Amino acid sequence: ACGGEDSGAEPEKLDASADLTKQSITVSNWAGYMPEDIADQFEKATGASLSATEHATNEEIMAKLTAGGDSGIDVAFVSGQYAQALNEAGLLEPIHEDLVPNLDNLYAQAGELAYDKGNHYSVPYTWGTTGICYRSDLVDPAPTSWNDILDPDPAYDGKITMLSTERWLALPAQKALGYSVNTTDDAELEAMKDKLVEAKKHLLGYDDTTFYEKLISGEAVMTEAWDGWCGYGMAENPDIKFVVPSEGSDLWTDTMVVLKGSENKEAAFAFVNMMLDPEMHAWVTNNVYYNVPNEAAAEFVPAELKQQFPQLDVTPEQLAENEGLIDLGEDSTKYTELTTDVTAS
Amino acid sequence: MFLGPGLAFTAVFVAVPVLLVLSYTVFDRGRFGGVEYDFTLDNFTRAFEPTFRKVLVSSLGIAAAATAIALAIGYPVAYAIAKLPERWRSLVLVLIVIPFWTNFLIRTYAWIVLLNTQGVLNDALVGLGLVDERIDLLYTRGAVVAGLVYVYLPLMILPIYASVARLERELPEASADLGGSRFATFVRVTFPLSLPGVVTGCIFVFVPSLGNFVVPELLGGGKTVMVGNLVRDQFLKARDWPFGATLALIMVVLLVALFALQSVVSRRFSVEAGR
Amino acid sequence: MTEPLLKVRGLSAHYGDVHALRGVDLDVGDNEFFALLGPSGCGKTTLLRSVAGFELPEEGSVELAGQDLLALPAHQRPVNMMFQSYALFPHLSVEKNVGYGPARAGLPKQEVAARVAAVIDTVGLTGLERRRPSQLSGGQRQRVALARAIVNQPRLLLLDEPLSALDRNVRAQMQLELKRLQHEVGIAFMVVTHDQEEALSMADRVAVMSDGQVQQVAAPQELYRNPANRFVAEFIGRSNIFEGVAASGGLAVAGAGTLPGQGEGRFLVVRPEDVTVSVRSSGSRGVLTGRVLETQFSGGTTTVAVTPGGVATVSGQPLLVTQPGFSTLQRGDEVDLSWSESVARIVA
Amino acid sequence: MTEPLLKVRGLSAHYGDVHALRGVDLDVGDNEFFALLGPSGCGKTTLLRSVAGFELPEEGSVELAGQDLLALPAHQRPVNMMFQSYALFPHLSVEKNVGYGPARAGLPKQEVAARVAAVIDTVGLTGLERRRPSQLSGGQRQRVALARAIVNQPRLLLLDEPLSALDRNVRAQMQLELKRLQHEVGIAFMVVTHDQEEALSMADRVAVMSDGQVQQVAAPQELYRNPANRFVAEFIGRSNIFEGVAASGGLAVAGAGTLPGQGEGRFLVVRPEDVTVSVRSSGSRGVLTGRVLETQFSGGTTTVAVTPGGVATVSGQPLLVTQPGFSTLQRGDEVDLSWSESVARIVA
Amino acid sequence: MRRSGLGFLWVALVGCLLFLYVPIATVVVTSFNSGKSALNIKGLSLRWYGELFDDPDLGHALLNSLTVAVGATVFSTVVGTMLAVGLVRFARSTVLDAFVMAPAILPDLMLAIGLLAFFTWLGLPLGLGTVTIAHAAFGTAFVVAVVRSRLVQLDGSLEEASQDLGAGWATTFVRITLPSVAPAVLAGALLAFTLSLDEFVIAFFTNGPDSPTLPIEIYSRVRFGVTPEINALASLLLLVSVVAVVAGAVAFRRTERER
Ligand SMILES: Nc1ncnc2c1ncn2[C@@H]1O[C@H](COP(=O)(O)OP(=O)(O)OP(=O)(O)O)[C@@H](O)[C@H]1O
Ligand SMILES: Nc1ncnc2c1ncn2[C@@H]1O[C@H](COP(=O)(O)OP(=O)(O)OP(=O)(O)O)[C@@H](O)[C@H]1O
Ligand SMILES: NCCCCNCCCN
Ligand SMILES: [Mg+2]
Ligand SMILES: [Mg+2]
Repeated sequence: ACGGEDSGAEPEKLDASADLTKQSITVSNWAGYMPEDIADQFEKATGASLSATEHATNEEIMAKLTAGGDSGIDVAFVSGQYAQALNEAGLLEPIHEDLVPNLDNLYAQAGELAYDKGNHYSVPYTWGTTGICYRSDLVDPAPTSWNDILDPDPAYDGKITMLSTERWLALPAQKALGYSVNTTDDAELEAMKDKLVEAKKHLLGYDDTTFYEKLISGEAVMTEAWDGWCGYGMAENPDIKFVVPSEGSDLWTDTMVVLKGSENKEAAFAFVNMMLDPEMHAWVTNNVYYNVPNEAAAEFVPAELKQQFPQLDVTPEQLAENEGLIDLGEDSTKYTELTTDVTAS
Repeated sequence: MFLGPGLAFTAVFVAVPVLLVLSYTVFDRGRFGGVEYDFTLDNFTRAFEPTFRKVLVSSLGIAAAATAIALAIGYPVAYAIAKLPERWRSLVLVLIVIPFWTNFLIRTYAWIVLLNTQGVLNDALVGLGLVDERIDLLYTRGAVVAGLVYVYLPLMILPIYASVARLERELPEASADLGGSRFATFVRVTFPLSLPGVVTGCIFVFVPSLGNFVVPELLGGGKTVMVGNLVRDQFLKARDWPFGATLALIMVVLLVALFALQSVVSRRFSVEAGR
Repeated sequence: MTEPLLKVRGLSAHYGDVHALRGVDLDVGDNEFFALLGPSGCGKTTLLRSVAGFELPEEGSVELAGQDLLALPAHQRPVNMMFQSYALFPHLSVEKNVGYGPARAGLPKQEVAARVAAVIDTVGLTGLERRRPSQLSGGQRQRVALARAIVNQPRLLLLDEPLSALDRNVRAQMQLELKRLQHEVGIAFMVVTHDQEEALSMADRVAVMSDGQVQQVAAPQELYRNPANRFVAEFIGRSNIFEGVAASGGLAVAGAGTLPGQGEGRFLVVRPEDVTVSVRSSGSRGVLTGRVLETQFSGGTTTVAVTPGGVATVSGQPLLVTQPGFSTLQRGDEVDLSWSESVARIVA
Repeated sequence: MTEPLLKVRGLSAHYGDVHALRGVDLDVGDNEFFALLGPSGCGKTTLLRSVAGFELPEEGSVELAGQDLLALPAHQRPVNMMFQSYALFPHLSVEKNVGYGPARAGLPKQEVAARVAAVIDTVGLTGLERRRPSQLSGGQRQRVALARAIVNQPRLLLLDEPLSALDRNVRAQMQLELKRLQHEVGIAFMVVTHDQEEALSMADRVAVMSDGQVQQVAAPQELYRNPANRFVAEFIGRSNIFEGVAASGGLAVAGAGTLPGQGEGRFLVVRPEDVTVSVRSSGSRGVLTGRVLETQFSGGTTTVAVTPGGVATVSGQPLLVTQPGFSTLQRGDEVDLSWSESVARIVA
Repeated sequence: MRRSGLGFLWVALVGCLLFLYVPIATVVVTSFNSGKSALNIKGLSLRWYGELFDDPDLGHALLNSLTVAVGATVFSTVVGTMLAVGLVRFARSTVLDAFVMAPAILPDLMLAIGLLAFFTWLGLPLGLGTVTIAHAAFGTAFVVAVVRSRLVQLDGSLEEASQDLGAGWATTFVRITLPSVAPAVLAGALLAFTLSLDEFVIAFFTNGPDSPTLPIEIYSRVRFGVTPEINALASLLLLVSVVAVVAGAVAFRRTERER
């Protein structure tokens, strides 16, 4: 149904002066990842109407976008390596830089991301890393290494969760073993599998979505976590802390992409542009506690916030030290199988 | 005339879709999902690789355990209901059915609330001094089995009840009359004659248990994977439809074998046949 | 009768508010063919089930050959029952159905097999041993039910409406068969039926029940000839009944003078075949006069319905007269009716 | 009979391999009460349903008052049917059930109402107009079924086992009722039954069927007295039948000399009530001798079964003799049997 | 007079009812929690019921579910009733029966992936429309099952009687057949409706992104954590089903008595 061969074709001509009031778009995003009144704001700003839908995971939105039928979606929020895959599948509209002047607000590092150097088909929305989110009052000493959750002190048995999405499920083992986050080497994958199978015995469960609640309730004391979501826990309980283990971690990026199938691309780019508006973009940091790659937005983030959520107190340089995730093409099934092997063990 | 629209509808929206997706089992997956129409039997080879074989076996185990427990609970309960005086019978039946008319997800969710380490059951266990420390009840294989038993138990009770209730009062009496003790009567008359209900109940529990993905996901904490999860993941995550279809086909083949067994048993033991 | 086999005394039973048995007394002799006859709901089944052990009566006693039956649970009582619906085990073959009792009694396999074979032969089912009940005709099923009950050599066999599931023709044949078998196996039979013809033609003695009580126990001819009361007279056979007061040589009935009859009570019973009917000729004079309403031929006999003059039967129905063969009487004929004192009974 | 109302000629019908009707010829007169009698499966229902229009026979003709019925679909035939199960519409009141036909015929509402009221009155259901069938007794339902059929004023009313759903007692009463109503409404009735007593007591004429063919059509007494063949003789009433060859004054039967009788054929039929039985005294000599096997009293008459000496009936069963009242005969008595030439028929 | 000797079976019965109701009761009780956790009770309040009513997403989801259920029920009832009549009166065949009943017997997941593949293959946009078709597919089978079993019991001579009384084929269907099976048609419709309202798996696969049905909404919420708002929703749904079941039972008893 789909192929990557036309990804390099000439971009469609778009009319910068199109009448947006006649256009409407559907945007699919993670729940709570943008202001609730976004539709009103968008209509006020551009005159176009917007309907927002939600997806819970990258896989869910990918399934919808690649199913072959008309997904009905104009703009989707997906993580970087998925944007890369969508592009290879020929589903993405190249970014029309002339319609997104706010691209200039981004940090230089945001143009150097491994999955899409130069942001040809995706625009970074948030970025961050993955680490351990834990209860400092219940864990002593504080975790510093991925091995602290992979092979924990027996006292923490059954009180640890890990992320279940393929690449992040693999991450702790990858880093603990010193491999690339994008490795496709069979021997390395085998070693990771053994380590992860071993680690599974100590887990309470795999959890992508509610790990911070488990920390708050005390069901869990250490969780593999994305930096921003750990913030949800911190906001409720100051004893919750975030640490990036010494072995290092990944650099993930959530991006905005415009679908080739969109019938209102002018409005779609207008939306992308609006999201890069400094004040708008700072909303994400202030409310969702994720870092945004937007230099101009920095001034709208209060200093106290960085104290409460230390993971927000990082520079683009520091973030960029981590290895960026990219799509692995045909080899991505290796991670699917790794995940099945581990979870079904 | 009467049949036309319905048959056409069923053909188009049931037969064709099922055949379509089953035809995918002999094709390759596309790089970005979808199907490449190159004939291959790889999907079947893969389905029996250790990982997937293990999932198949463990799903069968979980579904079988849930079925066995549901039977162990359901049989005495169905039998008791059949023995209740008339006016209590319908009330109890309604009580058994009410949870079943409650949303399936909510019934599953109820067990999260119940089994949590910080939940009611742990509160009770600690409070009663039965355990020193809160124990892990949720996110275990046991929790998955318990959840399946819980959501499908009425489907076990109702058919068994129907077959026990239909059993004429006179047959057990005839057994007693001929010298059969209560135990002999149960083993030799009541139970064999309720077998069609038992088999139907087992199928009603086993089929949806085997294909379930919500209960293992919510109560198994992602640590317990069943065929249903694999099929769902192949379709909605890994985008490998041919392989997902293959797993589903294997599941359906197993179930068809069960149905065949059921029709044999009902034919042998049905009470009507004795009339 | 010497010492009876079954002795029922003062048996009473309730279902909630319903008083199903009200002090039943009854004796059944060894080797006797005994029938319980009565209208629907009179308590026949309840009585039988109480003897079998499926109902627990509140009062009274049931003894079998001197043993207190009520103290035993159903499966230990030395009586067997043949159920109305036969209650054959649908999942077992004929052989297994018949062998069920002996097997439960713990007999060795070989003896079970031998007994089963013998009984199957007695009831004429040889060759059908492996069939399931569903593969048998109604008559064959009945025989399996009988075989299953008698193979246990009970002292008393209880049969609840054993023939009611059969259609009329098969039924007549089965009645004979049942009687033959009872002779052959020499077990006392206690049969429930609500079909009087069946009871009268099969049983040695009949208990007529109504409303939870036994009205009369007697041999069939005795019941017919000497009904104990109006209920029995009406229930057994067809009868013409008049109400009146005692008078010498009969019963004084308003509008008819004294009707001839013997006995004591308010009701006079005369059977249709005991009434003579003849076309009124100027000279003749019968017990009553009347006018022919209808004649009905039913193969072998003709029943003449007569509206009696000046008097009514208790049922308000016409008076019935049965004649062998055909009747030459026509609707509207004026007739004389007569009977002799000795054939009419006066009862309570 | 002048020109018949219903004329059936050469009617044949199959269900797959089953030959249900094999060339049936039949006439039913205006205003006649006609019964179809025969054993189960002989084709009675098929014949009735062919007339009603629910079966389409392959051969033959059915005419009603000269009109070819087979050319019309069921709902246009001027006959009505009363179904065995009554087939009352459970969701409609008595009134609506009865009015269903007139309403379909497009009669004005007022006329429908008037007709319905009249018929409801005829069958004695006044006051029950608003009830649903479920709120009626068996007898009342039957009357509704009848009312619903006759309100359409059909020329011919077909009734399939109209009484078989009733229990024995109600049944006798309903037979009388049905006959009375037929008189009253003056419609020809064609009734199917497999109960000979019912057929004989109700019908003006009876057709005896077997195996898809009509064996004899005659008035009840004629059927009983002059059966056309052995089948009819055996089927109607009880009979003693011997096989032999024609001889003067009777039938020569092996081992018994010539048995008295009239007619032509191989079988001699004598009815139980036509046989005289007496204890053998040295001097007397009957037609046959025998030994009493059993006596069975059944309220009003006694049947004596006698094993005849030196000869057997065609059925191999004992010879039956019916006597009014009781018999003083005992099992084992040696008896003489006799009958007169005029009461015994020789048939094919 | 007769013994009811349930013996130890009482224990089984009561134990089973506890097993069925304790989890549900837990959900109901915690729905009144004033605190933010569904797990430990801080105090009693109706706070979460308030939040529930202020939550437009749940309202939309409920509306979506009702839309689907009504559409699927209307279709299933009409087509299913016709099918049942056809199967019983005109074309008795076990093969056809099995074919028509298949969607009720097939595992949900099988039907779900089949329809997903099929809709995708046709290029139909996934949404409430496709969910409605999917729900009509199994709803029809359930309506057939219910109506058919009634029709089989229905005395076939009713229809013949109607013809005998002068009604043609169509009149007979409208005036006799349909009214006679009306309770079954209603029961079938109710069944199709409730099954559709509750259905998750098939809807999950055949729905598009922007109009979740109530079960889908519940699913995504449950996955995103345990909050008393869900408990409040669950309690209300439970109340609705209890009322529906009780009302249904009462109505059923009343119609039974009329028969
Ligand atoms: N299980 C029961 N519960 C309540 N009442 C009952 C029960 N069984 C029987 N009865 C009532 O007890 C009375 C006697 O019933 P029983 O069955 O002994 O009558 P029967 O003489 O066998 O009648 P039939 O000829 O109709 O079988 C009846 O009034 C009946 O309605
Ligand atoms: N629908 C049918 N399909 C096949 N055979 C049939 C069908 N209906 C009747 N028959 C056969 O046709 C023959 C005549 O049947 P019919 O119903 O007319 O008999 P009947 O005289 O009414 O019998 P009964 O007294 O039992 O009602 C029988 O052998 C019967 O088995
Ligand atoms: N509530 C916001 C959820 C955002 C989740 N993003 C996860 C991205 C993983 N790379
Ligand atoms: Mg009884
Ligand atoms: Mg018939």
